[in-house]
Amino acid sequence: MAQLLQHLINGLAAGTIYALVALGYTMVYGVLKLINFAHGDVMMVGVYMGYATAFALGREARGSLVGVAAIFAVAMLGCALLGFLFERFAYRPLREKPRLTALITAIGISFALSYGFQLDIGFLPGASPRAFPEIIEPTEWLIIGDRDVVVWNWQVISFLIAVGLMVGLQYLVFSTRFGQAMRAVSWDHRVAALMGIPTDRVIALTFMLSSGLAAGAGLLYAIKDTSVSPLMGLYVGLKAFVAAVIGGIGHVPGAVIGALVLGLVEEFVVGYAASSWRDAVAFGFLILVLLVKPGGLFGRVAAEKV
Amino acid sequence: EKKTQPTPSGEAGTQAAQGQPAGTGGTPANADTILLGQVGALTGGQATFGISTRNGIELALKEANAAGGVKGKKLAVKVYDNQSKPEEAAQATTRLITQDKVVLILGDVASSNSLAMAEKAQAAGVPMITPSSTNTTVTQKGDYIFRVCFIDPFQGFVMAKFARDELKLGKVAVLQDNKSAYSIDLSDVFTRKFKEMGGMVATTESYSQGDTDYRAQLTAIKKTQPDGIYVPGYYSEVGVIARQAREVGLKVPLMGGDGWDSEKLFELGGSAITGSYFSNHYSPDNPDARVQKFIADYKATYGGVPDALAALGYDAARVAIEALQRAKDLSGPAVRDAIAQTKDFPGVAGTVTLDEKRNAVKSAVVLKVGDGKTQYVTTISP
Amino acid sequence: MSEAQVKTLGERQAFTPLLAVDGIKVHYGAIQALKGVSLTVGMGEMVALIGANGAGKTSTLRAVSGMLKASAGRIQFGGQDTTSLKAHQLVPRGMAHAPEGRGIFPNLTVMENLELGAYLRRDTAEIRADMEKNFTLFPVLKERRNQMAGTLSGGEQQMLAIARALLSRPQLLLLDEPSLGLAPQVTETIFRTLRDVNKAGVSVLLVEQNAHLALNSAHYGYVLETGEVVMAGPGKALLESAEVRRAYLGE
Amino acid sequence: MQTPALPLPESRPLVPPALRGVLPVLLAVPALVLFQWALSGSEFASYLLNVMGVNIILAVSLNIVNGMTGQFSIGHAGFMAVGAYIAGYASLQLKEVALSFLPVAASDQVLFTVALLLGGLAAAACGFLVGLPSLRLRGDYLAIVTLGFGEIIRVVVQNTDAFGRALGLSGIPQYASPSMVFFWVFLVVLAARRLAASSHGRSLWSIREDEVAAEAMGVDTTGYKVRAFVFSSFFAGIAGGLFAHFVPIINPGSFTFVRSMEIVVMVVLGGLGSTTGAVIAAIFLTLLPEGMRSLFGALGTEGSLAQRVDQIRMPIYGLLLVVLMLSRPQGLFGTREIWDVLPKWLSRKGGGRA
Amino acid sequence: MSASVTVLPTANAPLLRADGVSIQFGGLKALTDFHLSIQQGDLQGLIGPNGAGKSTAFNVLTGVYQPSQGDVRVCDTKVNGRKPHQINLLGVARTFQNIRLFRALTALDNVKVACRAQTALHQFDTGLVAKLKNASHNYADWWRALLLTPGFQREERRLTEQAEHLLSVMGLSHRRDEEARNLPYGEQRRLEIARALGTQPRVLLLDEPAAGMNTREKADLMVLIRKLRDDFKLGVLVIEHDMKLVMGICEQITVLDHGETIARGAPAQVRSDRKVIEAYLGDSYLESHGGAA
Ligand SMILES: Nc1ncnc2c1ncn2[C@@H]1O[C@H](COP(=O)(O)OP(=O)(O)OP(=O)(O)O)[C@@H](O)[C@H]1O
Ligand SMILES: Nc1ncnc2c1ncn2[C@@H]1O[C@H](COP(=O)(O)OP(=O)(O)OP(=O)(O)O)[C@@H](O)[C@H]1O
Ligand SMILES: CC(C)C[C@H](N)C(=O)O
Ligand SMILES: [Mg+2]
Ligand SMILES: [Mg+2]
Repeated sequence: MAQLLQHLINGLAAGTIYALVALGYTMVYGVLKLINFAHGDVMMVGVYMGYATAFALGREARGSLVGVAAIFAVAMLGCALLGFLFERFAYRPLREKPRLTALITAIGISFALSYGFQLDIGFLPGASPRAFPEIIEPTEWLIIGDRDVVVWNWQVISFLIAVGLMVGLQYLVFSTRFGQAMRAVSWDHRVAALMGIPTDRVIALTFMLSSGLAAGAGLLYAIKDTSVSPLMGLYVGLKAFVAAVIGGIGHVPGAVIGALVLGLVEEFVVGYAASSWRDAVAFGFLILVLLVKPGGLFGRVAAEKV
Repeated sequence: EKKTQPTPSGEAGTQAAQGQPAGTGGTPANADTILLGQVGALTGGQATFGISTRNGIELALKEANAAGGVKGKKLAVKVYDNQSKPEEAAQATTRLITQDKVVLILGDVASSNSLAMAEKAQAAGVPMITPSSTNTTVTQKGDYIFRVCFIDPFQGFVMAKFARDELKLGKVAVLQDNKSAYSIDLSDVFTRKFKEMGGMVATTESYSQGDTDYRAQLTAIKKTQPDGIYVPGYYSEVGVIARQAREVGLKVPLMGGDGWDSEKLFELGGSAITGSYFSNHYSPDNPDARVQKFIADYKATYGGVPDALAALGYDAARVAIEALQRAKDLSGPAVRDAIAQTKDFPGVAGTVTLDEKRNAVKSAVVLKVGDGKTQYVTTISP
Repeated sequence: MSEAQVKTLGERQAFTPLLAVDGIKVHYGAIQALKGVSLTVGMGEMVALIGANGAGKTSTLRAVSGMLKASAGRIQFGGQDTTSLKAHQLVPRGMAHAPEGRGIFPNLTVMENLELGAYLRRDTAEIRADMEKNFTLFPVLKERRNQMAGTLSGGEQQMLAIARALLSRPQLLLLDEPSLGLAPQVTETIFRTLRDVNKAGVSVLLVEQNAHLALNSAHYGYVLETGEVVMAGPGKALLESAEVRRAYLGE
Repeated sequence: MQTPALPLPESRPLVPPALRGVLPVLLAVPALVLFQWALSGSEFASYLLNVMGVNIILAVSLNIVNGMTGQFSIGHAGFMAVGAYIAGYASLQLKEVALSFLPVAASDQVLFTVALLLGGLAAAACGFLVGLPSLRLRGDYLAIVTLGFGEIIRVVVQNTDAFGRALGLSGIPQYASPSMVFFWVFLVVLAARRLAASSHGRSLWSIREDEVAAEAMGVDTTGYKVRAFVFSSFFAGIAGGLFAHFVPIINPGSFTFVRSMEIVVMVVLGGLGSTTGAVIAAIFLTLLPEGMRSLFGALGTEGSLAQRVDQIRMPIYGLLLVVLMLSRPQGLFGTREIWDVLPKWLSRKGGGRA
Repeated sequence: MSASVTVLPTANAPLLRADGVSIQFGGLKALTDFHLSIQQGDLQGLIGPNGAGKSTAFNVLTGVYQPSQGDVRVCDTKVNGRKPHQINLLGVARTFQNIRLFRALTALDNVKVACRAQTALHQFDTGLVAKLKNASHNYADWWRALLLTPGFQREERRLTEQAEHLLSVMGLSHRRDEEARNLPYGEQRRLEIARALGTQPRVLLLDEPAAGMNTREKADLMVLIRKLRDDFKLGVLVIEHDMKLVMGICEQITVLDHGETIARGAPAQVRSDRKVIEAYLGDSYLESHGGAA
């Protein structure tokens, strides 16, 4: 029983991270129908930005609330800028072009970032993983029995942040003018412009938001799993993408729920079945969901009137 | 010699390049350079190993050139990346052999890649020395393939013996990296030996290289209440595993193999990894002057304590150089024969004597992870 | 410039320019769709643009509303040079474009579509009132306010597009074939509405296949042929010209 | 798409109809023999050509699903893995077998072909399985299913002892030669071109253009989609089988989704639907890293930077993809073929100079 | 391999028949108790206000939607639940209200796609054996294309000729090798009809074929539709809002409103029907066309 509870907590914690990354995927996909393959790698860059900031601040400062805020701010703003640049120079010129074209530039950026960060020239960190400094001192938040079940403070913090962000995003998308504009752009950006919506700005902002979010997610991920490496974006990115699809890509709460479900599925496969089949089960689960609900759990396949 | 400091043979290298008419690829050994080749994982999942090895080899060559080279010629090495993929390794090896016409090939670390290389090197009759591929099958590819490290069956045995005899463990759990042949092999051998010695393996869990969350596996392991956990993986994952093991409340010692050896282990594992044990090729504690000089030189050039892969890269290169010196000429068979005769070669990672299976017969050391450095515990001989 | 060859039929009445298009050219890749089109729309005027398929009517509207960039020529709107402005910058200046193919958002409800028409407006109460006015013009839309716009019938979609354009309270309304696919009665209604809207002060630039209908309602008209204006004149005058009757009215 | 029109009935065909089907093959065989003879002795060129050939087969076959049919598959490496492992395993089992009525070399090639076909068929069967969801799924959802399927295949291999788990299969007889590989390249290109120009190809194009309309015009869209998957994965399996017979060891790491993405890149870069585009993109992207190696090789063999040049290739490769896509967003030839496009380019250039 | 359609027109069964068909979307009754019957040589009209359910009726007849009640029959064979391509193979072809050409294909290829379908063997039995046989046939057919068998080459030539013929019938020969998306609107409409004819239909359903055409083009279209009916021995059903066209060519007109059939009969009859005037034509139509003829 205790074990079950612990697995549940682990699964939710893993799912929380997927959720935050998946939200970024879902947003960009929502407005542009672009699978931003570089999203995970942008996250990775964000984590390294946070890492560099943490070291620049020194051991004392980085533990403080201000220090943590600074680390998050630098990483998120830095990534937002990066997202802006990518959108401006690699995606915007291709907006009127076949959709797959932008996917290929995304793949190119992904390669450039993940391989580029494996270099150890100049400021680039090199291939070996690094330990992410403990910017949030891990403490037990809840202990049940003789440490049978332990919930850590950062688990609670990440979970709250994820839920908060989800609620915030949901509000942004459905209850603000910007969200209204986002949705209009997502359905048809040419017509949206005719409504007076500055589409370029909306898309750029969405990218920045999504990239900033990725950085935040990456930092929480680094805090949770304590290590940073140039290839980290690849796996998390892939899983988060799967999560977004399970929930119905483009659907905000769907991304979060899909991610939590995926996190739990993986955890329970490892905990109660064979750990070596984890990825196969995760993807099998995805396929099953799609076969039953072709638009993901919450997405709907747009009805086409003939 | 000292004045051409940065790269003593730099001129030789550029000359070689310029000497070639444009269009012919590569720089085959010319009159005053002997060209070696290295294929290693410089990018991809195993990049850190390839880079360490490259550093070790580079250092050995620098020293050799400073000491006058081989047969009056300078040594140079061409390094190709294999992106941690065997097909790329085979391609790079073929290129080294046919385009660059190297006399000898060094590499790779991961056994899958070395196997691919071995096939090509053997077929072309170009000797190859792998510094650190421990999978048994590598040197079985033929008589041109050598290694300067021990093999997995031995390493697995070492840890099983240590766990039983020294640590007196009865029940252990195994956590292996399912993406690494090395890890699976060690885990199999360990399990077999440990059982033979009367121990019990409670459960075998696995993860994939590149994962960072092992809590599910560790929670499952915790349920079996083991006395120790054998984690034959790479340091890049092991450090994090140690932290999370402590987090879920597993306080028992962790054990591992040579994949653990890296300075980064301390950083990644923090205090969680202290008190764990792993088998290795060498100990930086070794007071031997040669070892200490190597460590000092390495620190001076690259900053940081060399790991076993750097040490083995260094050893492999030096074994190669010494053999080239002894070889009657630079032809494949001659070099092969010279390497095969390597005996009692004083490497930094132990004395190298190649047996008839072209494996180094070496003892292994067991190291204990301390605070920011390793402590030598014992040596176990075959 | 081809203006020299334009055949004009009669004088234009009281005219203060709102939109002045001067010699614009438009290319799609290698295809030149407009070869220097000039036309004007006066304050409070309803202007019709007719022409065969592929003459460049749609391209003209697109260039005017900033959906397309003209490669040459100048566009002035409300006294300002708007040649290089983008579509979204023209909306706040009082331009609304109901594009060819209607351009509704198929996956938003009718109501959401209409709200987007008023995206730039903040006068909630006024929007409500305008919305109601629209609903009396097009009662079906009220019935279907919560239906996904993509599942509306063709005619319903057309009404939605026009209603949405009106909700931005434009000075100039650009309409691309509003009668396309509409029941005769609805077409009547729409043209009646257009005349009302126009009387209330909104200028209209109308593209139509139905030359009869369009020229009948318009103060002034232009005839476009393969990217060039070939004829211009008061609507009635054009309607009576032999060329137009032959080419576009099939007589 | 401009499929060359079939000769009009009045112009007497040069080749009798009965021969037209096989003639190219008859011409290709001696050409390939010559090709092989010319290559003998250049190990590296052969290896590179093998890799290139396999990439061409992969790109051209993926183009049938992604380019012609307009479905979006990003799990091609999975089918390749099936072909590689099945064919490789078969060859390993048959290693000691020889057909007594044939000389050894010929017997090897016959067995090799059998193994290849086995691999191809196994992959085709998987293609059928993956094609089935395409009855229900569209666009990106289908894409993620293909990706998932590819990953599942990889995990299965990784957990199967007979396939050597993470270490992979080694010791597979190295039967593949550039002539054999290019024979298959030739076959896949011929098949793709003939398909594209046939009524079946037109049905595929119509699905890509408008599924509802295609269905209304009597095209069994679901059936065609599944067949496109089967056809395409058959060749991916063949490519995998060839791969297994010149790469000394195959392991799961060679068939990850990154590999699938590389193939997608080739298809898009060549121009979705363009067979010659896929061929040229595959050639270009295979030679690119090796070319960079030669280029950087000129920097010499010493010094820290020179040692690192090989690491810099991959980031540059990524950036180059971005630049290429930005400069030719429709791909090399759009949906056309080289012979539709090249004359225009040449004449434009010539005209410019005149 | 020529068509081996299992369904053949019998002496007096209509080619296409709808029997009390209804369909709903959510709560909306898009079509209620719809009856229709088309014989060879018919030229019927389907009119009604926007949103009346005309296109929906087409969609039900062609298998895009499944009726929630009632039957659709082609030559007495019930086709409820059949896929659109199967119904097409039985001889029912259509055009779309919003042009749906294969935009990147040439005009000729657009028509050839449709011609192609008729050459396939098709079996409507659902048994496993039949399915397998069908599947193996389909795969084998690809082989013929890959091997360029003489029979296949002949067939392709025949398709080309057939498609070229249809293009010339529709006056599109000069556009043979142009991509469909580059054709002017009116020609795209005609190309859609040519494509539909490629499937060798017995019944042709046209959804607003004159939309976007100017008066002159509409006049030409009227002549054309009659000619097609006669030359190809079709039954034709037209949806159209242009009364001149509908009243000018149709022999029988069905009027829908809110999914219900409110009138049916000859043009003159329908035109003066009070309900039709109220729901659809409007009084102004009466005025401008001088009331009942
Ligand atoms: N997106 C496009 N790409 C390429 N060519 C185009 C595009 N849009 C229009 N054209 C071409 O530009 C020319 C003018 O087209 P436009 O749509 O402006 O004509 P139109 O007068 O509106 O015709 P219609 O009555 O058919 O709507 C035509 O030759 C058309 O083929
Ligand atoms: N897929 C669908 N989902 C929901 N409602 C639908 C769907 N298809 C059609 N409808 C509704 O059914 C009604 C009939 O639509 P239909 O398209 O048949 O009208 P129509 O008679 O063709 O009109 P028009 O002349 O404007 O084309 C409309 O109110 C439409 O909104
Ligand atoms: C890095 C080392 C642990 C590599 C290992 N010896 C192998 O053969 O793969
Ligand atoms: Mg138009
Ligand atoms: Mg309709």
